[in-house]
Amino acid sequence: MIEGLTPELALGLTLLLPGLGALVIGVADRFPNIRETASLLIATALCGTVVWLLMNYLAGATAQLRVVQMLPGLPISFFVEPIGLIFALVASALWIVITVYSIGYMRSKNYPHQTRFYICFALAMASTMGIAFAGNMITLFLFYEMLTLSTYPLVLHHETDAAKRGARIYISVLLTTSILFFLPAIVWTWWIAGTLDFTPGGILTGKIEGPQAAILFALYLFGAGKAALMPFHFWLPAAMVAPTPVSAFLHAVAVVKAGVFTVLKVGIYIFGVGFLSETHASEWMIWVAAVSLIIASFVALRKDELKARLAYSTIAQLAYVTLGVSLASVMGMVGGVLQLVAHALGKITLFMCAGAIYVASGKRNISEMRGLGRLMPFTFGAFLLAALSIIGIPPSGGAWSKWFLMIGAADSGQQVMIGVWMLSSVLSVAYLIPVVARGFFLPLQGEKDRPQPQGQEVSTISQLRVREAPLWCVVPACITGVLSVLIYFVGPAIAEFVLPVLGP
Amino acid sequence: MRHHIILRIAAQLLIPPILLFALYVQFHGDFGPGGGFQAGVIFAAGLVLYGLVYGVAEIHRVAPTHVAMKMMAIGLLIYIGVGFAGLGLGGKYLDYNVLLHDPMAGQHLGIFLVELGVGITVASTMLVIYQCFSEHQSRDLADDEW
Amino acid sequence: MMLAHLPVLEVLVPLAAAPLCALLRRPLLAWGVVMASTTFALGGSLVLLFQVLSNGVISYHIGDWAPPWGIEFRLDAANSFVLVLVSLVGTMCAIYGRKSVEREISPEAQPLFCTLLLLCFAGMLGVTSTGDAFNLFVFLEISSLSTYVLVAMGASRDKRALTAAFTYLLVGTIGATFYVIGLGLVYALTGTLNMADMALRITDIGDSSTLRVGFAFIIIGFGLKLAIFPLHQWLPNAYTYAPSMVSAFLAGTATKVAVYASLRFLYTVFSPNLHFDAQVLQTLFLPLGLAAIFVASGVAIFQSNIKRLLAYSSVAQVGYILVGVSFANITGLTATFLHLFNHAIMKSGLLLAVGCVVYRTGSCSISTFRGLGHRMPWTMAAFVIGGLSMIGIPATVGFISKWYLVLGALERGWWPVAFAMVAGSLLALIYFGRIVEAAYLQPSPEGNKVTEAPLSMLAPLWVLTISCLALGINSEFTVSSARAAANALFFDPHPGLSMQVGP
Amino acid sequence: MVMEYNFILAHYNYWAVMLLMAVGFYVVVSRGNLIKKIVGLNMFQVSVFMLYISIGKVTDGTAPILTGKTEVFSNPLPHVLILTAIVVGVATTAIGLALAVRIHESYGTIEEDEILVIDRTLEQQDARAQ
Repeated sequence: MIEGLTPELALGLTLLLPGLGALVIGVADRFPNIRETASLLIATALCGTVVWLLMNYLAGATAQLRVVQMLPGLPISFFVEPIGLIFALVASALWIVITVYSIGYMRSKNYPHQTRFYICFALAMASTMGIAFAGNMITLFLFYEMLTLSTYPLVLHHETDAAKRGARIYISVLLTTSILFFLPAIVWTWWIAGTLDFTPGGILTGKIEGPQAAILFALYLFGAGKAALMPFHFWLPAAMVAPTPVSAFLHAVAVVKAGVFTVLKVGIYIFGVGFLSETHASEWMIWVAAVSLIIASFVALRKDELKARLAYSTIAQLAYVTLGVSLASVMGMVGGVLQLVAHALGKITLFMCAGAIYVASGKRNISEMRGLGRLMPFTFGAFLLAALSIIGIPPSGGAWSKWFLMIGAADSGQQVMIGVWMLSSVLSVAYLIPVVARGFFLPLQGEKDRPQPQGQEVSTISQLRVREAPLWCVVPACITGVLSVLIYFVGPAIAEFVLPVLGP
Repeated sequence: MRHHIILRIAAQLLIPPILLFALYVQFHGDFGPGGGFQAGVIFAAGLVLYGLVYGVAEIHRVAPTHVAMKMMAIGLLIYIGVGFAGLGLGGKYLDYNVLLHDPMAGQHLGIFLVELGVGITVASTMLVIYQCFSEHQSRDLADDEW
Repeated sequence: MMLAHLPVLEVLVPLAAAPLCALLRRPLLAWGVVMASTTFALGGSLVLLFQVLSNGVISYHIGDWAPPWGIEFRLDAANSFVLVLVSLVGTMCAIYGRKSVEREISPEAQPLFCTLLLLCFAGMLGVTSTGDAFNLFVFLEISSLSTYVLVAMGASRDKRALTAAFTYLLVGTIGATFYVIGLGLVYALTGTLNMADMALRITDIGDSSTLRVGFAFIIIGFGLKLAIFPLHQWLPNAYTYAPSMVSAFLAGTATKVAVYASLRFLYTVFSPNLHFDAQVLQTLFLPLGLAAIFVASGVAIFQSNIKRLLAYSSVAQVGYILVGVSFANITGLTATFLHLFNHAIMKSGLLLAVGCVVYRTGSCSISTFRGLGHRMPWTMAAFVIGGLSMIGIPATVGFISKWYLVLGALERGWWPVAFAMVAGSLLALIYFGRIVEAAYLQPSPEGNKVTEAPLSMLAPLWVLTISCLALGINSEFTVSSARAAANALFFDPHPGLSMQVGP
Repeated sequence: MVMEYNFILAHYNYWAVMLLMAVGFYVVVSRGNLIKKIVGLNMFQVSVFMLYISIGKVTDGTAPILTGKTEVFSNPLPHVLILTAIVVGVATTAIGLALAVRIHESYGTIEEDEILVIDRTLEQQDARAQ
């Protein structure tokens, strides 16, 4: 262990490091190399700190931090707990990967405003850490809104009309849901429970009942608009105008995960699994989530633009978590946590691959990607691995989450849901695998379409000048692709890790 | 107005008693009806009459606006100053009892000064209001317009 | 010695400084006097607030005449909190004003401008501190009369300031006269003008038609002054065409003081135990407050003049305050006081930021905001923070207000009201979004050489902006003061005569 | 019937005040001429002064000076209050008239409807400048 580093200090560091990073990046505006080195170093340091916290936690040392009284009786407080640790670990580890990837992507595209991009990235990361380690609902809400605001410039990055429109939808949906539903839900909770501290087993037991509990639960679920539950999902496709690293970050790491993480926190620490299942407060949300899941999968199937398809796939996959929480069973919650991890790894890979394809070939639409797989085998290979994980085929990370979710459904007597999952798995096969299949097995676009000049053998490949994307783009994708499979082997360990806080 | 000899003579006769009456109302205020407000208005009425009869330029010469505006502020300062004097001599704000060794005399002095301040302010304010409006008149009225 | 006389010095120092300014020739000297006296008032009000919070009600008898015969300055937690608010905004505007007014008003007129500003400031402080109902009217008119002229001074930029001031004068005078009528009726019934004494006698009298009529006149009179929803027509024009610094000052203080005065009457003089009093809260304030939130915010969305937009937003925010009052519970009243304070900070901050833009560009239409995000980064950053606060993003004061307003609604079980309030704040998202997009996403016009505003304007702006953030992250001071203020009104209608009751 | 008649007569000061108040208020609202509006405002205010003064009058009362002979005193306070209110009224009138003069200078009219037309054209100009 490092001298002088207490868990409290480390907890503080996780919040301060990204902020510090933003500062350093801002100062190093004129020097791209220093700026990007700083980004990488901070990301690594952050991940290290989180790992250190995790090791300490495993050794039995928890940490708590109270900063200021935001409202009387409601301090801004942080504490270390398993689910937050997992979220923080995933987010901080993927931040390194995504930083590496962004450096490659942004440089090859030579985008303007790169400093702003990295600053906002770091700020978004600080907010994510705040959400992960929030000790009460008000702290979580604070950082939740900070995350929305700090990612707004990222979505807006291109400053084109389309970007403005997308960013407008992005911020208005997220702020609207959070202020319209989330805030009243929090105030309501505070009013009836007198506390907002995250407490294993929930804080609402005996304080609210019947339809009111169901309404409160729904307020939370819709209020966490970042979880993209239908009908408040359309910010996600709208945010696709952002540069690919941002999409990957938003969809896989920070924003949507913050949403489902909030849902998990609400289910576990505000309502409590036992209370949820007793009151059946979450029963009707199961159906909302299931419908959201199926519809999103169908829409994904019909999208030709790869990023749009992935966006709808995200909506569907996030509904898994919501569904898992709504099932109000311990196994469902475990499934939700695992889904959070597996989907983060899988989806970030898919997005990085989409970005790599775009960097290398300039193609966005799936129909144009015929045969590209043979030219970019690593990219498409990583895509395949991640797709397998998203679909949930063992041995890949997604398999465990699906498994636990199904057990959860069986536990709470919602056998229909098992059917829903089977359907959605089939659908996800249908919308993900063709991308890979086209890439590897169909002839290149242009091989057939292009009239061949007579008597001349011109390689269409060299004509298209498509090569594997830059190393900075491909390597991160391959790493996360492999990781998304490897996570299969630690799945049970994660489940073991989170079980204690879920109650008996 | 040069030809309106009756008006001019009447004004000449009236203005000094008006001003005197104003002073009477001012200084008799603490014994009978009267006080700074009334006295100030009466005093200003005398000056305004002068201005009406002898013209705008004349009233500006007799009582220039900038002086009147200073007087407005000074009157108010006298009032507030008396209050602060009470404070400084160990009483409450506007406490006249402490102004002199004898509370009764203090009351007299205090109310006298305060009313004086009020009178100055009111008189000069009314005068300034009149002057400001009359300045906006583009021309003197012809005789037959009266 | 000084400390004992602080309640009256608080009002008198600015009041005495006002004629002093009129005697001065040099604008710089006059501004020095303004800054010194407002700063004194700020320090004094803070001292008073802490004194009241720790030792209870302070009563000062002017001329050593004991109440209810003499005029009494009575400071409890409620009005000393409002004193802090007024003097804080006043001080910041005074520091800001020198540069800003330099552009908008000729040097000869500046000492007089300072006089009026101080009179207005002192009048507001007087309304807040006095315990005498007629004295309140006098101070109210001192501040109103000087306000009309201050608004009219915007005429050097735009002649519409004159008509705005004229309308304001008519409405304000009718409001004040209504108050005097109501007061006359209540006085005829009770024979006293001291508010605490009046309250006692009203309790003895109970219900009577004279009392009801008097009450109605008083509430409508204040309603005109505080721009309660359908009586708000004077406000947008007055704020739009007034000199920038005056807009900021008035937005932060004028309506707030009127709200305080009406609260004083609703809770101290007439207590909500009177049947008709409670009825007004629910059947009048609640629907009007909600209507203000939606109608005024809706109108604000379509404004292209930013000052007018903010003025309509002020009307909407008064709606929030009234809704808070209408809850008639301690949380609602706490929310009201909090929002009085918080809204003053953020709206004054926003208008000061707009003033910086006017200083540099000479206009405040949304088209001049194009590209300003890069040209005036500090000003626009402050503007964005103010806007976020108006929307109610956590870590800003706006969130704290919203929190207590929603909590108050929940305590009454008024669900739809809670939702209406949060939904109303989303309208702010639309109109601030428009400005922010213009400032940051649209290119500035060709040849635009606008630079950042001078430091003496930025400093007060940022003091308000930082307090907007700091009091949003750590709201202990404001919430505890607001709660003490609410307690003072709610549980202690006859301060000094009954035991202090608290939760 | 007689009772009501007496009631009406006994409260004649209130009826006068109400009538004046209503007339003044009506003038403020209905007249377009700014000067007339100010006249109306003055009537409105004066009605309130009358209210105060009339309720301060006590039948057979004298000035509240202790002479030992009389027992009934009129309350001097309303008169004193109204003195202040009159001052306020004068100040209001002065400012109102001053504004009217300035409006006349810059708009060339003091008729409200004409001013509104000018204001509207100014607003349209602003909108076009966007």
